[in-house]
Amino acid sequence: MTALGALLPSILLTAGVLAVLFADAAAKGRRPLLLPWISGTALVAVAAVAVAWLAGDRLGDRVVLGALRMDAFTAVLTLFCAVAGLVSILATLVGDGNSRPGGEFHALVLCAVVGMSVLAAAVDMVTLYLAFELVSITGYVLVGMRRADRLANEAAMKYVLFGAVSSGLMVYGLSLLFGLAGGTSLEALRAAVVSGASSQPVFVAAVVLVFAGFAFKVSAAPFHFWAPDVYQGAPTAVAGFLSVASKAAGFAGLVRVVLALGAQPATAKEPIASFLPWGSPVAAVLAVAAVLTMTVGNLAACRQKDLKRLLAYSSIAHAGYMLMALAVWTPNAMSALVFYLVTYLFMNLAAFLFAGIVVRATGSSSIDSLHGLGFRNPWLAAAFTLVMLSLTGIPPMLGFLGKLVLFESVLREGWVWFAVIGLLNGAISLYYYALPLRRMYLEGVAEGAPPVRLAPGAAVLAAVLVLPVVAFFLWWSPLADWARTVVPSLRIGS
Amino acid sequence: MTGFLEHIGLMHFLTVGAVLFCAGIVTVLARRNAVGVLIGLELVLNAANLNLVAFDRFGPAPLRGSVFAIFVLAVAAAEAAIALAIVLNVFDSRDEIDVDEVSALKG
Amino acid sequence: MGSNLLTLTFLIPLAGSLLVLLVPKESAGRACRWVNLLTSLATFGATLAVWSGWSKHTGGGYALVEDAAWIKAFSIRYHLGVDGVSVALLLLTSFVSLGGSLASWNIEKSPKGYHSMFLLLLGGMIGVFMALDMFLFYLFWEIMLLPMYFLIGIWGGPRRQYAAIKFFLYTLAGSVLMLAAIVLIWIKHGTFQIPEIVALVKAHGGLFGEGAEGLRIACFIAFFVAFAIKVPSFPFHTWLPDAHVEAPTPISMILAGVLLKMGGYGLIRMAYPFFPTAAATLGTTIVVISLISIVYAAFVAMAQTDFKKLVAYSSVSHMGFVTLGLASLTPEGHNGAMYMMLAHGTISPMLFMIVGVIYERAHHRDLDRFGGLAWAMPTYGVLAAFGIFASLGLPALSGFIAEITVFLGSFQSFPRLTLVATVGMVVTAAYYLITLQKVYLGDTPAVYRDKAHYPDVSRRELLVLVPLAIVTLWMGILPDGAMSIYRGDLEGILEGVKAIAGKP
Amino acid sequence: MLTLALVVVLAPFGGFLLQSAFGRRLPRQGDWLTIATIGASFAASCALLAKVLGGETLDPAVVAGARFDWLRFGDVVWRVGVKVDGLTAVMLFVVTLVAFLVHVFSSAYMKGDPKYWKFFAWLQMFSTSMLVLVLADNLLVLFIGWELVGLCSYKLIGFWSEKAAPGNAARKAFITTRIGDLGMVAALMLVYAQTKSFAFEDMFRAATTGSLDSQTCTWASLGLLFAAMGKSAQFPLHVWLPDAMEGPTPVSALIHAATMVAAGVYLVGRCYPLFTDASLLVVAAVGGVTAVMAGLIALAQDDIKKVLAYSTVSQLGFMFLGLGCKAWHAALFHLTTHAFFKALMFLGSGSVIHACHHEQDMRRMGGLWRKMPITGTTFFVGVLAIAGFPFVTAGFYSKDAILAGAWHMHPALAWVGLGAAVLTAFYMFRLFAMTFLGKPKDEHVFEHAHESPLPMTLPLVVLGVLSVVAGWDLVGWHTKLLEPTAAAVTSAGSVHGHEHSEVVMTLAIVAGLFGLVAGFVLFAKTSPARVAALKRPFAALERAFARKFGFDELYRELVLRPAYTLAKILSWADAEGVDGAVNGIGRTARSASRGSGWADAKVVDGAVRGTGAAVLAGGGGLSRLQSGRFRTYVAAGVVVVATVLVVLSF
Repeated sequence: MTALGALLPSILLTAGVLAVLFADAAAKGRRPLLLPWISGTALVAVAAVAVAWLAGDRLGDRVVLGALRMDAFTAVLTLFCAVAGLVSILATLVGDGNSRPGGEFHALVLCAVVGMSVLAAAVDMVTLYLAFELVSITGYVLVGMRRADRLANEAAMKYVLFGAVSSGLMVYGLSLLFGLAGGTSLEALRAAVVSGASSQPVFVAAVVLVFAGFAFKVSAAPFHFWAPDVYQGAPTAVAGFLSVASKAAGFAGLVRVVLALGAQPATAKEPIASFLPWGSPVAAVLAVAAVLTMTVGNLAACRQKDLKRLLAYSSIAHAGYMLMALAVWTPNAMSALVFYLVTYLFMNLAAFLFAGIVVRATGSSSIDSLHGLGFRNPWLAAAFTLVMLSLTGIPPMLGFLGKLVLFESVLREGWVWFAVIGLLNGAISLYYYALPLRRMYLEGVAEGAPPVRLAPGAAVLAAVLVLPVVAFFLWWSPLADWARTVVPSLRIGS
Repeated sequence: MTGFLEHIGLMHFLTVGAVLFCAGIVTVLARRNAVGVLIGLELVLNAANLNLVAFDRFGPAPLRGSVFAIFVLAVAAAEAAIALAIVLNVFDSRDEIDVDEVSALKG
Repeated sequence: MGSNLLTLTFLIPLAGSLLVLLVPKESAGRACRWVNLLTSLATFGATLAVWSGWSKHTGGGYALVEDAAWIKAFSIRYHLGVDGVSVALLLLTSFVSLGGSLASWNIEKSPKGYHSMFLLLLGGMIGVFMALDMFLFYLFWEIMLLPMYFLIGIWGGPRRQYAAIKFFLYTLAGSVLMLAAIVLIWIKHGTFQIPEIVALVKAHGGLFGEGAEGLRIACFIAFFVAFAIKVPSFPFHTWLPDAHVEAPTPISMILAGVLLKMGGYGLIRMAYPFFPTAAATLGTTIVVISLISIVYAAFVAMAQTDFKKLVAYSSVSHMGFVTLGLASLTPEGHNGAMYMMLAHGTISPMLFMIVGVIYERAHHRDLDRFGGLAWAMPTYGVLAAFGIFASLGLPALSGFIAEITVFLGSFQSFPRLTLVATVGMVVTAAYYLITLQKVYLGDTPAVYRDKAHYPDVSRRELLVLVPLAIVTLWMGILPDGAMSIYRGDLEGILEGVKAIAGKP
Repeated sequence: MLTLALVVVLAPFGGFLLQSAFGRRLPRQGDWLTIATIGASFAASCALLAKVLGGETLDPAVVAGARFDWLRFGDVVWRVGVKVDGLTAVMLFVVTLVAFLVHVFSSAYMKGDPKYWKFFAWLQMFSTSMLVLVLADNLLVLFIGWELVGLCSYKLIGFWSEKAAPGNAARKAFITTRIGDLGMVAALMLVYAQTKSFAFEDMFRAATTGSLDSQTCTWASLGLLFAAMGKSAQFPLHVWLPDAMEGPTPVSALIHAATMVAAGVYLVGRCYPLFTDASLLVVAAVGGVTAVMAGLIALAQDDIKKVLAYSTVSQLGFMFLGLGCKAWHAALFHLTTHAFFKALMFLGSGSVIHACHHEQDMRRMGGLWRKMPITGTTFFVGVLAIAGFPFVTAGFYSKDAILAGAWHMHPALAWVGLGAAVLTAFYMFRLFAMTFLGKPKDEHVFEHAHESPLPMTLPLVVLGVLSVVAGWDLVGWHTKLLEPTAAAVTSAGSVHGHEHSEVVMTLAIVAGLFGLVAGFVLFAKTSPARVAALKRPFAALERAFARKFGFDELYRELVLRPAYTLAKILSWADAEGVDGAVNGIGRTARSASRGSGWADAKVVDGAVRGTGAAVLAGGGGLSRLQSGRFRTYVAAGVVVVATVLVVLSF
């Protein structure tokens, strides 16, 4: 795997960005239809490259240019982010907000995907920080895209200020880690940790500060406050993109860092039913953060009256479940995390797509606007119900499989109480996932309510996203086996 | 007291860095004006830069810290630009950028 | 064994559920009803075939077994099989659902949705009783929740949303605990198959190896809570009155007739055989819980003014016998508990249908506003009296046999506590007779006299009520007929549990 | 033998099925059909009686087909069968005879009632369940018959349940007997736990050979006694019998004179080996107390049927006294004789009520003997029999046997018996005098009265003859029927058959005559004014007797009211409590977060009341943090980071 090969996705995307900007400039003010096609092809090409990497074993798990580790994990996440970008662009065409955005929108999305794929591969602090910032900055602009919309502006401002402060904390933490490790590469950091650097008090401070940055990115408590406001303010498709792609990239970076920091795996001391898995300070922080995030996400979501805020809190809750896998931090848990991310991709994007369609059709994103949808557009309502139930984790939908794999990995480590808390949180989440169901079906339909039309394009996109949510159940074992192949490539537990 | 100032070591830089960091965080929290927050943010980032350069000077690695610091500077500049642009937008639509007033989205 | 009769049995309702959706819009009302009825009939026929197939099966273990690998990564198998206990409950399910589909004859509000959900529910229920792979069991268990939520939520009474979500949340919270226990068993022993796990328990005297008694008790509690919510036992019963009061009549019939039995079936099939030692240690607590369910629910029923809520609380009281019987670990106790499930499974749908008949005419269920219905609607009066006395536990009807056998069984293990339960018999007699007098005897207010609004039971309603009455009578006079279906296997399971639980 | 027994039971059952199915459409609404079936049953029981007199008995263990396996549990098999011995034969004869006569009587008495056919259907079902109870060879089938008898009495007492009073009376009867039945269930459980079988011979063999320890036997027998007290309306559980008079008079005659109430005595008689000395003492005590108490209450009643009802309770007390004093044979003998003359008097009172246009208050009757000679004379025979008029009436022999037994056991018990005998004679004659003798008190009632038609008077005559003849041991039926069962049933030969102790006999004669004469003097001869004057000092006492010692009020305060309030509290607790507990936490947490002004009623309503409310409260607290202001967000983040730092550094 040559350096050029490793950078192929970034090169393709950058080419895409330039092409989009030129096309937009050439079109002199008229929004050409060409733009989505260009960005689409770039993303599809990247996806193809990622699949090629996965298919062939040309990755070789080697570190390229001293900064990027080309392994199955990177390939999976690059593919993941490319698909997320593609779906978000298509969702914008059918969703609310400016349905035919200018060239900058496409450019920004492509840049964000570049940042995400690099972040997934980064094994050097500098690259990690740069990719992290690239994803954040493109995110700030995407949220604030519609200059006329007061709420979008407010959301963008909060997002940029909160993001900036968190990344400030992170970079300060990284600087301390740089001091400890004596080098910017995570490999050096790992060596320092193994040789006892973790006993120094400053190491703990550094770890916590770095986690602050990543907590912001994956919207884990206590740095989740920005998410509900930003998701509500931003156009729904962008919110979807943030909730899926940037969160996945955040987790990827977190996995790389945890790999280096928590040298010895956090296996619980006595085998069964240990409550506080104080394997190592890293695991402790992650475990507490996971429970906090889950509970905050679920509790706050129950009282929401706005659909987008509800989905925001739901994505926070899901971040909590994923953090659980990180806290357990065994090879099995890592593959469970990847598997959960994939299921999460389809469910969340579908949910935000439907939210966008509803907001576009009814003009408001409050849950009440779903009133009687079950009777006004049965297919849309049925699809939305399936996605909602999948997010709760009801079999036979895909969400249940994600949860099952996740909790199996947690239980395997004997953290029974930890898993029970997670499962009960999942059960409570039914309450707010059922709120839209209630509006759509249980309240009957007011006479004369106009049927909700679904644009053909939106219908196709919805089908593409919902189909796997239900159908994957049948070919489930290939997916589960494949998730397990990713683990060895992470060289965990060496 | 003189012993302390005899030879400026790594610890001195780190303490200055820490002080700078705390000042930055306090400014972020205290300032009601968005631009004030950004200033606080710059302090935090520069504290990190100070640490990096200090470690580079006293640490074994050849100049990696300084390279990192330069990148941080560049990113800080980009971030500040974007932040100011967004704040400008908010100013256009609300005529004030008081961080506490801008709270329509809540609950 | 090659025969895929079992798959067919649970596919028929699912197919019916899809078929109903394809019915053309304009003739939706009438056509769906017939599709529903025909599918329920076909399912009933299929369960009869399963019964005969099972009876021809010689040798121990499960009959008509279908076993195919499904998800290799988690060693989950598509494993179906039936034994005496499942056959009895399958027959009950399809029989009560047949009555239910007849009772849902005049549902006007979006009938297509109703009948398709109805058949999906039927498919889920049938699947639960024949799944031998715990994952598949859990899958059917959850599949059954969704249609129930919509059936109560959309076609229910005024507070239907609250009742529907409460039902869904209670059951889901319980089943999530069960999932944790199932996965733990899978992690420790690598299998989801019920027969294999029971064999493991028999071989090692308990799952999870030596020092893990704490975990065994925890898992037993997880299973017990999940099933106790379904039974429902005392602390977890508050969802039942709401669900019953708000659910439409046919759904109340199925909820009371079949859904409550899944809790009992789960206890018999999984909770007790998997953790016999834990079941023995927690025996007294379970008996106390059952006693509270029986006596407490009877007293609460006495104070109800809504007819349906009264019958709902009486269901809680009667199902208390099931947990009491199972906890006693005696042949009489176990047989009695299973018999109470079958008896209650036929009597309570009849009672709910009776409430439904008068609700359809009077559009209210307030006991104090009724009076002298027996004189206004004679046949209805007779059937109602029959149902009330059957539920009262009058001899020559199935309720009595079940109660007596459970009492005899549980007296051998918990003498003093069982005496407390007998008080329940008197309180049950009291509130049922008070209701009989308030609603059916005494002078008939003028409003109920005019034949136009209050006709006697129609032929369709009779077609639902009379078969249930006949079964109750047959099970009362010749109980051995019904008991012989499940006795062999049930006592086999009990021997297994007692051998390890160390009970005398 | 077996076929005869089956005919006895299945004839009325067939009658019930046919009558309830086609009764309405049959000519004369099917009363002839039911009379025929009960007649057939009576004939069969006579044939059985003859066979048993000839020494044959039907032992289910021996006779094929007399028993079949009903239910199996593991290795335990529940066998159900038919058993006929001396006791059964006697009971069959009594029950079928009285039932037959009541059917004939009701064909006239109930004429014109809109639900005429339904009455006969339930009479048939009642007879069937009574016969099942008597023919059962094990305690479980006896219990099944027992409860079915309870059901039929509920239906018959509540026959006119359009009116509220009969409905309440029927419910009261069913529930009180049901409370009694708890004792039976307890006994069943106790015995089954050890012997794993209900058949009488297994139980008795276990009791005698000691595998059933005496402690269990005592408790089991007390349970059976409690059930018998419920059914035979003995002392604490007697409240339902007087109210049961709301039912039609033939029902009172059949149920509350001859059959149902006697079932209690039959139960104790049949399960006698289970009774240890301790429990026998209790039986005697209950019997004695009831006899006296009921007698006193009967004294103060003015409704003809209520007097008879209390007299039945008193006579049953007598029988229990006999059983308690090991005078098993005497008690059962009294049971049969009592059935005859009590049925006679009930039907007599029925014919009086029918004649006086449904007037039941004795104070408005009087001098009816002249207008209704046959009823009058037969009633007089009944009064003499119950008072134990020496040598002529059957009542004398049976009561004397009980008193002898009591004397043998303990003189005090005999004196109680004698006191009750005096009371019985006194109030019975009072009843007779007020209705049939003296001047008519109400002209309208008097001239309306007329002799009842033949179907009503014929049963009276038959019963009259029987209540005389039954005492004479005509065909030696004591020796042939009761003795063998007595020997088989009672353990150590504690029962001394028929020997008379002269002292007791004379005392009994004196008591009987004294009661009759006092009654005659007071009520026939002296003017009502003097009687009122005489009674004044006892006014307070009389009022107490009239209100049945206040037992109804006692139960209402002690049992019914607390039960209803408990029900109300629990129901509130259930709706609020179990949900409310969690809901309460929710409410307190929410009030804590009152500051955010968040809790609007709509959201609370929409929420799931139980767990949901708590969850929402938690959410409420969190939402205050989500204030939309940037600085709160950062402050929260920094605070948490700081605390984690502090915690981890230690």
